Amino acid sequence: MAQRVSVNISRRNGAPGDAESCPGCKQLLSAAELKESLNVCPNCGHHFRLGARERVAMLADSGTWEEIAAHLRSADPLEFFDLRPYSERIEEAEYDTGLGEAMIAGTCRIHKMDTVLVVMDFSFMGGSMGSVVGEKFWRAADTAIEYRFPLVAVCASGGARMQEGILSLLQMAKTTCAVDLMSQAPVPFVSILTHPTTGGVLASFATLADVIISEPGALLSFSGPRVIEQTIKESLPDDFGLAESNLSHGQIDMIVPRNQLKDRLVQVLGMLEGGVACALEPLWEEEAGRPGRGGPLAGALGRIKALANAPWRSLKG
Amino acid sequence: MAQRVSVNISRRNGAPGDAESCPGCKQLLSAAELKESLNVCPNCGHHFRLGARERVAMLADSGTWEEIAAHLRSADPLEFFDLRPYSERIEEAEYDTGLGEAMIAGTCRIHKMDTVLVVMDFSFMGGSMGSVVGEKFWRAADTAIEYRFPLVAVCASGGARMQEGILSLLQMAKTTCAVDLMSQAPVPFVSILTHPTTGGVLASFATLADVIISEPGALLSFSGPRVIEQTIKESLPDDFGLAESNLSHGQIDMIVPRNQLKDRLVQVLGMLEGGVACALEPLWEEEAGRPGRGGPLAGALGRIKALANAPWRSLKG
Amino acid sequence: MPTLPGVHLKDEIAKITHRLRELGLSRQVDRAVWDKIELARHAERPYTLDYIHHMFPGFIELAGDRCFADDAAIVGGLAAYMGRTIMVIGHQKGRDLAARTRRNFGMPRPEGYRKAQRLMLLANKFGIPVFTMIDTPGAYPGVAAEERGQAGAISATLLCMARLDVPIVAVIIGEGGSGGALALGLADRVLMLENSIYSVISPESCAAILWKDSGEAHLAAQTLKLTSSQVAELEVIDAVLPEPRGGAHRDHAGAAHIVKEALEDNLRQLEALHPQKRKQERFAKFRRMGIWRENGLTLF
Amino acid sequence: MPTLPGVHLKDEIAKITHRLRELGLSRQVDRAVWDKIELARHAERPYTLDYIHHMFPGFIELAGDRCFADDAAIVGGLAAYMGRTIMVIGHQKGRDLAARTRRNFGMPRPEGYRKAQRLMLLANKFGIPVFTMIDTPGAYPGVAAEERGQAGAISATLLCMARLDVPIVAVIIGEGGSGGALALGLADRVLMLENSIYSVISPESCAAILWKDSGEAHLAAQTLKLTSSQVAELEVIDAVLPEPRGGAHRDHAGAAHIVKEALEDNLRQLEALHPQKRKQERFAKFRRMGIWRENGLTLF
Ligand SMILES: [Zn+2]
Ligand SMILES: [Zn+2]
Repeated sequence: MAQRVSVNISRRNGAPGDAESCPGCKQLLSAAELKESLNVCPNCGHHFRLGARERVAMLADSGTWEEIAAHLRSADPLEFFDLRPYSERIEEAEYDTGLGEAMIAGTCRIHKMDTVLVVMDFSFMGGSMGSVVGEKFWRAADTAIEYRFPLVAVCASGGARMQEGILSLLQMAKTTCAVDLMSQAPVPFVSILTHPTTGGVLASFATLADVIISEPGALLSFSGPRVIEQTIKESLPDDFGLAESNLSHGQIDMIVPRNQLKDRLVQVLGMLEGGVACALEPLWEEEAGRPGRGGPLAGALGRIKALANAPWRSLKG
Repeated sequence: MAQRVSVNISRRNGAPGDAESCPGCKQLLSAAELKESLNVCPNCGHHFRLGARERVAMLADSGTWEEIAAHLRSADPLEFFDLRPYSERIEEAEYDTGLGEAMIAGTCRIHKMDTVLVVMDFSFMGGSMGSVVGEKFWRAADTAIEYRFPLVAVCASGGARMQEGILSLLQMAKTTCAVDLMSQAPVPFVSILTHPTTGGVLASFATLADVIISEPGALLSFSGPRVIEQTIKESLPDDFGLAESNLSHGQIDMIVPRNQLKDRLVQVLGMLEGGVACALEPLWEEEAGRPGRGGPLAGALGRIKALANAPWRSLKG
Repeated sequence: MPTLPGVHLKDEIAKITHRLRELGLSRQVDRAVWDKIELARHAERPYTLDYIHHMFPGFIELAGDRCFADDAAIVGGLAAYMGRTIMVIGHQKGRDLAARTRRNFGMPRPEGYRKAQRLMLLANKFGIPVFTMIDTPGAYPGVAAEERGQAGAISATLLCMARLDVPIVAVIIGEGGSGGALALGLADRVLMLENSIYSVISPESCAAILWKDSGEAHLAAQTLKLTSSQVAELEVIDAVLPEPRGGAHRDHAGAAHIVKEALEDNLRQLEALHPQKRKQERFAKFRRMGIWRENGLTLF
Repeated sequence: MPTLPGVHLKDEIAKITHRLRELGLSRQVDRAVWDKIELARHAERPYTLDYIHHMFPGFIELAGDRCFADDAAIVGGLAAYMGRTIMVIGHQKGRDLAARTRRNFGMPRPEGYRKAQRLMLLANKFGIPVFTMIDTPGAYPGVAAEERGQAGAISATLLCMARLDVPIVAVIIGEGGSGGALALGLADRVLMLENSIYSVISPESCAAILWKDSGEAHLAAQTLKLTSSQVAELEVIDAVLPEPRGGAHRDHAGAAHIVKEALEDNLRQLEALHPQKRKQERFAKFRRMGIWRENGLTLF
């Protein structure tokens, strides 16, 4: 998998006032400046990484975020130890990021549209996907199906979580099954790829969305650039694996700058939702039995059903 | 469309004893020699074109061929006239080939396996597809579905029949719909591409088969080589559009020399049939109502049903 | 076409002379046909994105075949329409030199057709009706396009359309050139703008093959029956849409309005049908395509 | 992995020294793990076509993704089996230099995965069960393969397998390397030959990343838990198949016989289930994959 992606990690936990040099234009940017511009360089438009909480704050309507499965934690199933024990790495990542895992999941409203939102954070062990990420994604998908909400996945990942060995690989299969369940419903599923999205995450749910949006300049590749260079013994093209190259090669639907992302996302969701409404409207008699969606009643019923199932749902099926 | 394919027409109606030079190895081959070797050069393996009747004789078990829709004839719907009237060209083609159209269709047994077989003949106006070819293909597909026989299509075509204008183009849509009906049944559909299969035939039913077999050296391209040369102003690679190039580019399943074709075809049909039998076998209770296939009773019922529908089926639905 | 044996040149020349005289009588009709071809190819004629601009203000373009490339010769995306969503897909030509090159003169490569299939399947999943606009000289004739399966890409698109459960409306807005055009045309309703053409082959290529002289394109055009009224007579399309006075190129907004009304009309009719019934009618319609003789009767 | 701030080197060195001592005690186990890796990669180990040769005499290979190429690193086709048909698909390595190059060392490009999808859908259409054999170091890491959508090709193959109505049996016969291997492994039953490995990353790459030294591959191998018995303990596979004495490379026919019996067994069980029930169980199984802590409990 592609944990071998080399990415410059900019410290997100520095004291306010720390200045950072923009990799795009070399200009020094203050933390306050960056925060105000959603971590986009006001000078050249370079997109810095954005933490999961900041991403939620940016996308969700204020006060609407309710987290799902926040209490899940890695169990260190392999008792993995390299230069340090995995359990210690996890603790440190928790401490540094304030997150319990590399993905947070929840329900929220985006421009008043009910949505299930999952967001990955590269600062948590390189956004790698282990058992907890897979399980959180499954529960998010479950919630989307239950409430008939669309699901939006903001991806940022170096690939599978090596420290969980083969279990992390299987999260690709697990999240794929979750995507198929959403397809069957159907509930719309949109992925937003941010720098970097690679390896097992890109090769599972991230590329299985109905609509795939990327931020500008994001590295999107299955294998990391260094691995490929070692294999082909040549240096790579400048735009290797970038969102722009992926767009021209037909792999993604569009590139949207961060400051337009929320609006564009809601437009896309609205369009797909409009389609679902149309598909399920009993225009013809024979289909009248099929479950409808939308409207306050349907939403309320969905919520009641979800609550009733909650104890069962919190354990593994 | 690709009527512009340049193909050397070898006269098939020369007196017996006429010798022909092999385009592969330049050796002179007598008509008798060629006939004995299924029109394949015994020296270099070059595959000469084969007439539709000869192809049926080669594939069908002796005495099992029953033609379908043999009485269909072109109606010259555009009253088309270039250097000569279309009606006259048709008459001449009929006279020269002994065929009523560029495709013959029928039922037969191939190594004892009941099959619907359609065969195109390039000698009949370049194997072009007009209204009659489209309708014959539809009726063949209908028969395949009715009797639950597989359908085998031996293709050889320069493309659409220009002289029937837009009607010939629409035969691509018509034959595609027929393929979909076979898919729904499902009955296996195998196409055998021979030199040349181009234009509208390649871009419709020929490439929609479950398994696509080609004879060696066959030209398979949507646009003809001359058109492409004129467009790109360069000469083409030597293997342009040949079956071998199509195989390495992933467009066909296999290349089978003519003398192995019948055996290989039956193996493929047998495998696909075996699958269908498996799919329809009521292994589980809930599916027991689904129609079975195979066995003498099913065959007989199919035949009776087909006969009962015959008057209706001979007219347009 | 091969030159067939047994042709007696003297007879032929007599026939041709006679036929040419006949055609001379219909020179005016002939001129009218060529005018339409020129209108259909007019550089100022509205293209797919022009119609989208006027008909669907909130259009969201979706890109890529998820396989090889994003082909700019076919555009597609989601649009809000009649209070719901529609999937719009069409051939796209360019107006200036740069755009023409980028759009490959509206000639799609296999990835264009594969993008179209992807978008159609997305629409089908969410019950979104599909609306296609047809305007291409034909699929791109190139070595690499052939190697990547131009023929298979077209046939797969046709099959994809045959299988859709959602309503499909196609409008031929300019050049409906051969298989490359038809690939977006297996629809429940196929409409044709008055000054558009729909043909199995371009008149120039037809003349080059049959008359061995591409200068005879006018003659070929006359005999191919490719104008909207001629095509309608052959029952290949469902309706001809009148254009604004002087032609669509004089009034893009007016042309878009006409297309929009027709689209609404047809979609309303189609959505009133059960999907299964709608598909049955789609199949019955394409099954009827063609004219032939059978037992002494001409059937069509 | 980034080097994280806040690491105190002295503590670390102490911990590592301690850990290394622990590992020293288990050197014998360690050696056994590395032996298995060498067996899994053994040049004489039977490959997919060897199993096909012994198990399915009438095998008919089908080629091509209908899009870009035929990838020789994945082979597939129809075979007669238990009086009916089965679709066989597997990674294929080459034994001599020419074959290795042609098969790209068993590392598929996107078109390999797309061919696999095509064959699976064909099988599904006719109710033909799917049997996959897994044996690859991983998907090919190359610029062009990335450009043609390596990631999307793998994810689409996984989705394709999730959706199949027919039974699927997968056997890991050699190297089960990362996503490139898993792409053929979303099956109702996943079996593993005794001396095969299944891993998220090769021990060499793992060591290079975590220990900054690919020489530590033995250490990585030990800690990754990639042998058949270790993987079985993690409940990622359904069964381990014993190999002939000394390993499959010593007796191809014997190994094929073991795989064939296991395939028959599993197919019989799977075919007794209603397709819907079978799919439910497939989903339930992959839903259970993973081990995590929740409310103080460790769940798996
Ligand atoms: Zn900057
Ligand atoms: Zn020869």
